[in-house]
Amino acid sequence: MAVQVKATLLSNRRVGSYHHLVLSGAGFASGVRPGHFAAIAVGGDNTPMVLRRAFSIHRATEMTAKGSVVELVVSAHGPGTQWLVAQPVGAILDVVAPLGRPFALPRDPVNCLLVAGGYGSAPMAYLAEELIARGCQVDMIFGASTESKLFDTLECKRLARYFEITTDDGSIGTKGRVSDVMPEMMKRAETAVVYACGPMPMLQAVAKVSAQLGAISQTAVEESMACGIGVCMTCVLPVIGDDGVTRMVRSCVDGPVFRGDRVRWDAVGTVPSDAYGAPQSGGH
Amino acid sequence: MAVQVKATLLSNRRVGSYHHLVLSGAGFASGVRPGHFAAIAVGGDNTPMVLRRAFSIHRATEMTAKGSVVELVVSAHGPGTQWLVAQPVGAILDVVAPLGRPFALPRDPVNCLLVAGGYGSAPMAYLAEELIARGCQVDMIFGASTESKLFDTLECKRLARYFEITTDDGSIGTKGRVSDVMPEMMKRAETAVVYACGPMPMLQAVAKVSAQLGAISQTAVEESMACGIGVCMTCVLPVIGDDGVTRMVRSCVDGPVFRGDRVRWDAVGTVPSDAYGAPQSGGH
Amino acid sequence: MTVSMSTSLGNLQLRGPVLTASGCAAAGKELDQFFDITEIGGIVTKSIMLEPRSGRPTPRMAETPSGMLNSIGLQGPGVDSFVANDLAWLEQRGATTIVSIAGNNTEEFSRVAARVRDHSAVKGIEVNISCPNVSNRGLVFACQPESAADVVAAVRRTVPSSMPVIAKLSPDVTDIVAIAHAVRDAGADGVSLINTVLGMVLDPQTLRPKLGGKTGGLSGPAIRPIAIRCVYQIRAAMPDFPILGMGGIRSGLDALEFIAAGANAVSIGTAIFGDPSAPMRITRELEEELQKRGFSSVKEACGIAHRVER
Amino acid sequence: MTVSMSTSLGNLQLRGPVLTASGCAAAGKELDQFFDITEIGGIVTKSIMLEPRSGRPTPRMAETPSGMLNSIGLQGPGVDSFVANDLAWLEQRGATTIVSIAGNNTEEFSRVAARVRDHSAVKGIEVNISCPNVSNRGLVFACQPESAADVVAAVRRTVPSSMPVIAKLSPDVTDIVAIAHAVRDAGADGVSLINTVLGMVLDPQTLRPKLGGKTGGLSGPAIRPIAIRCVYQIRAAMPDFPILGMGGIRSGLDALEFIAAGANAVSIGTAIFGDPSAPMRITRELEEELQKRGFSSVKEACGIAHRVER
Ligand SMILES: Cc1cc2nc3c(=O)[nH]c(=O)nc-3n(C[C@H](O)[C@H](O)[C@H](O)COP(=O)(O)OP(=O)(O)OC[C@H]3O[C@@H](n4cnc5c(N)ncnc54)[C@H](O)[C@@H]3O)c2cc1C
Ligand SMILES: Cc1cc2nc3c(=O)[nH]c(=O)nc-3n(C[C@H](O)[C@H](O)[C@H](O)COP(=O)(O)OP(=O)(O)OC[C@H]3O[C@@H](n4cnc5c(N)ncnc54)[C@H](O)[C@@H]3O)c2cc1C
Ligand SMILES: Cc1cc2nc3c(=O)[nH]c(=O)nc-3n(C[C@H](O)[C@H](O)[C@H](O)COP(=O)(O)O)c2cc1C
Ligand SMILES: Cc1cc2nc3c(=O)[nH]c(=O)nc-3n(C[C@H](O)[C@H](O)[C@H](O)COP(=O)(O)O)c2cc1C
Ligand code: FES
Ligand code: FES
Repeated sequence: MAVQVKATLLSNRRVGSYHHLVLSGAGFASGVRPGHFAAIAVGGDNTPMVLRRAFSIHRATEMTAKGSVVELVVSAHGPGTQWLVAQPVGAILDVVAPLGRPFALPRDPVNCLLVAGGYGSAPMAYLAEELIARGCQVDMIFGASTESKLFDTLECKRLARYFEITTDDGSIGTKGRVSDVMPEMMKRAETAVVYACGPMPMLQAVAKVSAQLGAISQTAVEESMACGIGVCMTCVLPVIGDDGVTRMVRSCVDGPVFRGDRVRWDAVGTVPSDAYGAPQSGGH
Repeated sequence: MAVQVKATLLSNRRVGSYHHLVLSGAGFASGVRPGHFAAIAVGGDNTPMVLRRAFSIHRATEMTAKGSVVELVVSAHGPGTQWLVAQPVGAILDVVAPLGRPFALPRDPVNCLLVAGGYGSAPMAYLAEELIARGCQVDMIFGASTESKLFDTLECKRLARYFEITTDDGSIGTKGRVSDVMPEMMKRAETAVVYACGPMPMLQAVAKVSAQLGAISQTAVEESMACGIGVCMTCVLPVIGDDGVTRMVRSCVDGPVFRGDRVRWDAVGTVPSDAYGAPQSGGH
Repeated sequence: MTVSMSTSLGNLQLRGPVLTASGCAAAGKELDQFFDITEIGGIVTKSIMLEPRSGRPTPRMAETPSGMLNSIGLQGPGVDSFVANDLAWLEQRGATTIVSIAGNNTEEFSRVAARVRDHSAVKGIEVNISCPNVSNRGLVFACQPESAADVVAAVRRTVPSSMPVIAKLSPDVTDIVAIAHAVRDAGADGVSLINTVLGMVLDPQTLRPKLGGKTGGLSGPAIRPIAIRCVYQIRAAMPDFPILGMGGIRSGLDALEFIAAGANAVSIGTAIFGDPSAPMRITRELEEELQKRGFSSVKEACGIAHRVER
Repeated sequence: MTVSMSTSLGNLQLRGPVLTASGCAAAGKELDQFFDITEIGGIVTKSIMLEPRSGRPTPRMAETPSGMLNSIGLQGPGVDSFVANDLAWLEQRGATTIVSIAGNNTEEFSRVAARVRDHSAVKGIEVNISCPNVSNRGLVFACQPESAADVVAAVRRTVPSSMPVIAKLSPDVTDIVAIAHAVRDAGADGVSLINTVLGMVLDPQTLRPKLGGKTGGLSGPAIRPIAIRCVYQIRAAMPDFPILGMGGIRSGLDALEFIAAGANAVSIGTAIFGDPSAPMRITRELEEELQKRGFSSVKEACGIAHRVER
């Protein structure tokens, strides 16, 4: 269950192209699992920005009832995130967390590959620790456009058995995309489950390669969200249910993590004509 | 002529209920006279506040071409002024100045009474110095709701021959309004010209008392302004011209200083039916 | 002095004047995490249609200066699932429920109304004839007095006369007063003012419409002056007609502005996205604003902007 | 690569696509302190009427979230004084001038048009049939196709066919495309989109309408999505009809959005109040935005949002 808290910014540190924020507040770390996200009000009291911004939870630590800590990794993209990364230590932020459905963890100790694009690596160390605690082998591939857009590589390298980096510009690691190096890695690592977080085109490629190589994939999608709590229906994408029916489901409450083979990647941004409730003729 | 400059906030100091701001910029102090005002953009880059805020210029000092200084006194009234007084030293502000028509100075060395309400005292020390330089006698009455809303009394006391204070709550000076003590002061001081700056009801009372006692009054009005530079026609009030005709004139360019006997105080907020261009029948 | 916060919309009694706006609170369940939904005036549920409906393609929203555009397109599970799941939950929870209904034609409106009219959870029906997120402007029934009246009359005939029927109007019309008269004459017990304003933004990268549905509905504080104007116009023209006011309410003072302009109650929409506790917070703030001004009740403040001297 | 910034509105050639909006730049003189007004596309002067006019009571403005309301009520010196002072100054200054005209009835529009048609400074006429700040909504001629067409036809008959006549439309209508068709059929050479949206705010102290005129016109970024929608709708319906776009433009990117939606040129209004150099700044920013995207001219970008693939 999500709570809405006034959190205090304990630390705001630049890391490469990102900012690592540490927030302290009451109760918002309780029940957090890797893959959950937080939604933060931006712009202060008198702002034209009416919507919250969503961020994967990097780490969450429950201490006392009053003193839990949530960490985020923020890329200063537009006005909302620019405002956020400019907040001074001590600033009070309005945070709703934890939100969404986290990564599903395997019951058995299997080989897991964690694939991240850009700030998509934010939840990966946390996820890796949980998997390792369950006896899983953890391997990782981190990709980004350039070196400064990689996050948490040192920590993750430590946790992973095999660890690879790709960059679009070749500034570090293999020049190319994560999906380019996935097949080899998955064969070597005998990967059973792939966990992925990053931009939509990357997730689509990851889901495809995973399926080709017979692995299950868990992808954390990133759709525009107005509410983040399930009341507005903006954040939908076509996902195939257990019954084989495609529905436009809310990524904020039914996701952001979906099985990669269930997301109709090619149809994201459309309503497939076979989707539940799709316009029959003439449209809505 | 007004210029638009990026000014640097050199100092921001709380004084009683107000903030005294010192701004440094290029060219915006040139030609400043007492009664001129400055208009400042508020809220920063991403703000819902689309309009500038107007402030009387407290002092202006031209140093080098690049280094002139303008000082303001700001009362944190609503979101725009609250933002402004919260700006740190070093902040860059977008300022347009000098604006408006300043106080008209007497050709001859006459006895002048300067009457201020609240932050209306902002331009008074500067005005007093100019008058004294012309050989005038300067007396002053400052009024406010309470002591903390008086500004610059020490400095002004030094400049004035007779100096009186009134407060609504009697926390300092005479309990009452400036207009209550004006008649006696004017008789004692043999006042020929009254200069006034403050809230509209005060100006109306000052204009009335001045007229009753045969003095000329110069009143700096405060009307809501959208543009401050004369292009929008929001800031009008009914003023009688030299030809005896009442016109809805712009207080930002034809004022803010008007002769008190020319302003149709009772009709402020209306368009008197005898005003130039007033609706003849049925209205606009 | 405590302020009496109860109000009414026609014969619908409300414990408080602050409700949720249709489409911004689903059926209340998610908000119940953040505050007790039985403590506010009521839940106006997302407009429900006869059949399940997938809505429009994504992206479905764009933030705009002091507002947002949405092009959801009335996605929903269809009225049967709504009754079985959402209404059942609302009933068990004991929330005051107003069901918003929509349809592709007059008959569909009637059929949806018929499915919900006997449910004991339902205290009123809001008839959404003004959703701009439809493929054809002709489907915005609230754009013409005749089509608005047709739909309202059909719903009115379908539900018992004791069940309040509120017609939700669009501001995108030349003469909203004429539409309000038409729906009153067709049997509406009140109006909801306003639905979103038709708008569009382009994507700065592609320079094409950003929303999947191209156009969308503008909501949030940006449209508040338009909404206040509509409420004031209808209250001036129809002194006793119940009004549920909405459009950009973010604070208790905003809510008071609607009530003073003539709203009997208000709905909170977009503000919920920025603050999921908004309906509860605004209820408290409104109470304070009323108290500060010496009002003893919401009703006393209702329409005060029209009175000549206070 | 330099971008060709010239554009046209019908047969009116403009050196740049950024003009001032009527009522937000007076007759250009005050702005000339802040930038060289001959360097922008043109000055659209404050709507001028036949007789001197005092306007509405104060307060005449209220700031609103990302916008403002105004209720100026077309205060002005009357057309004779305008010709003698303002037009004379604009001519001497060499600024491209479009005169906005207004009237209480069709005849007044004609008479004002007749007074300015032969002045060599005047390059075009904008017919303001959409000012919301009038005592009677019936005077918003742009609210009905018939009255809109009447006024435009009368002005068209009055001025030489070589003089561009642009009709300024109101967004406060059910079907703006119908109004645009009506004014085109009446002889308009193009449309200005949009005038302000009718709105109201109450004063939080008195709880009465804050503006002297009670209602006012909403402008600024808050209404930009409405304006973009109107421009897009008209461009979609009338592929070759000249459009002067306006409503909340604050940056070069905003201007580009209008141009991509179909505007041939744009006007800057409220943004001038926040930044008196806005028209010049936006011209420069627009040039950069075009350049960044590889456009060689304004014309190339015009209406690009409608093209299927870029
Ligand atoms: C589940 C989830 C997890 C995310 N995790 C992270 C993270 O860990 N670190 C991080 O830096 N960013 C993350 N994002 C993206 C982040 O939410 C956006 O970068 C941010 O909302 C942009 O806001 P802005 O004001 O800077 O940009 P603007 O472009 O001005 O935002 C305008 C509107 O669009 C929405 N928007 C813009 N970009 C995105 C986007 N990429 N995804 C979703 N909504 C968007 C905004 O929320 C806002 O409503 C995540 C998004 C989601 C949905
Ligand atoms: C010529 C002139 C000189 C002024 N000198 C000073 C001064 O020296 N020190 C000082 O503290 N204040 C001064 N003011 C008043 C100051 O401009 C307002 O207090 C300020 O604009 C309020 O902005 P806000 O955002 O805090 O309040 P809000 O009430 O939120 O402002 C909303 C809108 O109303 C306008 N507004 C609100 N109050 C006033 C007001 N009293 N006068 C004019 N417009 C108003 C604002 O400009 C803004 O557009 C002066 C005003 C004028 C016209
Ligand atoms: C995402 C979203 C979905 C909406 N869905 C509906 C709906 O289904 N039915 C309806 O009558 N109004 C719907 N509306 C309109 C709101 O109920 C409300 O009338 C409008 O948003 C103005 O209020 P606000 O500014 O407080 O949001 C929706 C608004 C938004 C933002
Ligand atoms: C203070 C003010 C006065 C205006 N006066 C006129 C006018 O006289 N004639 C006219 O056609 N439009 C007038 N307008 C409307 C603008 O020209 C413009 O259409 C509208 O404000 C939208 O653009 P903006 O958001 O850039 O201001 C006025 C707008 C404002 C804010
Ligand atoms: S963001 Fe509102 S339902 Fe998902
Ligand atoms: S404030 Fe615009 S004319 Fe005076």
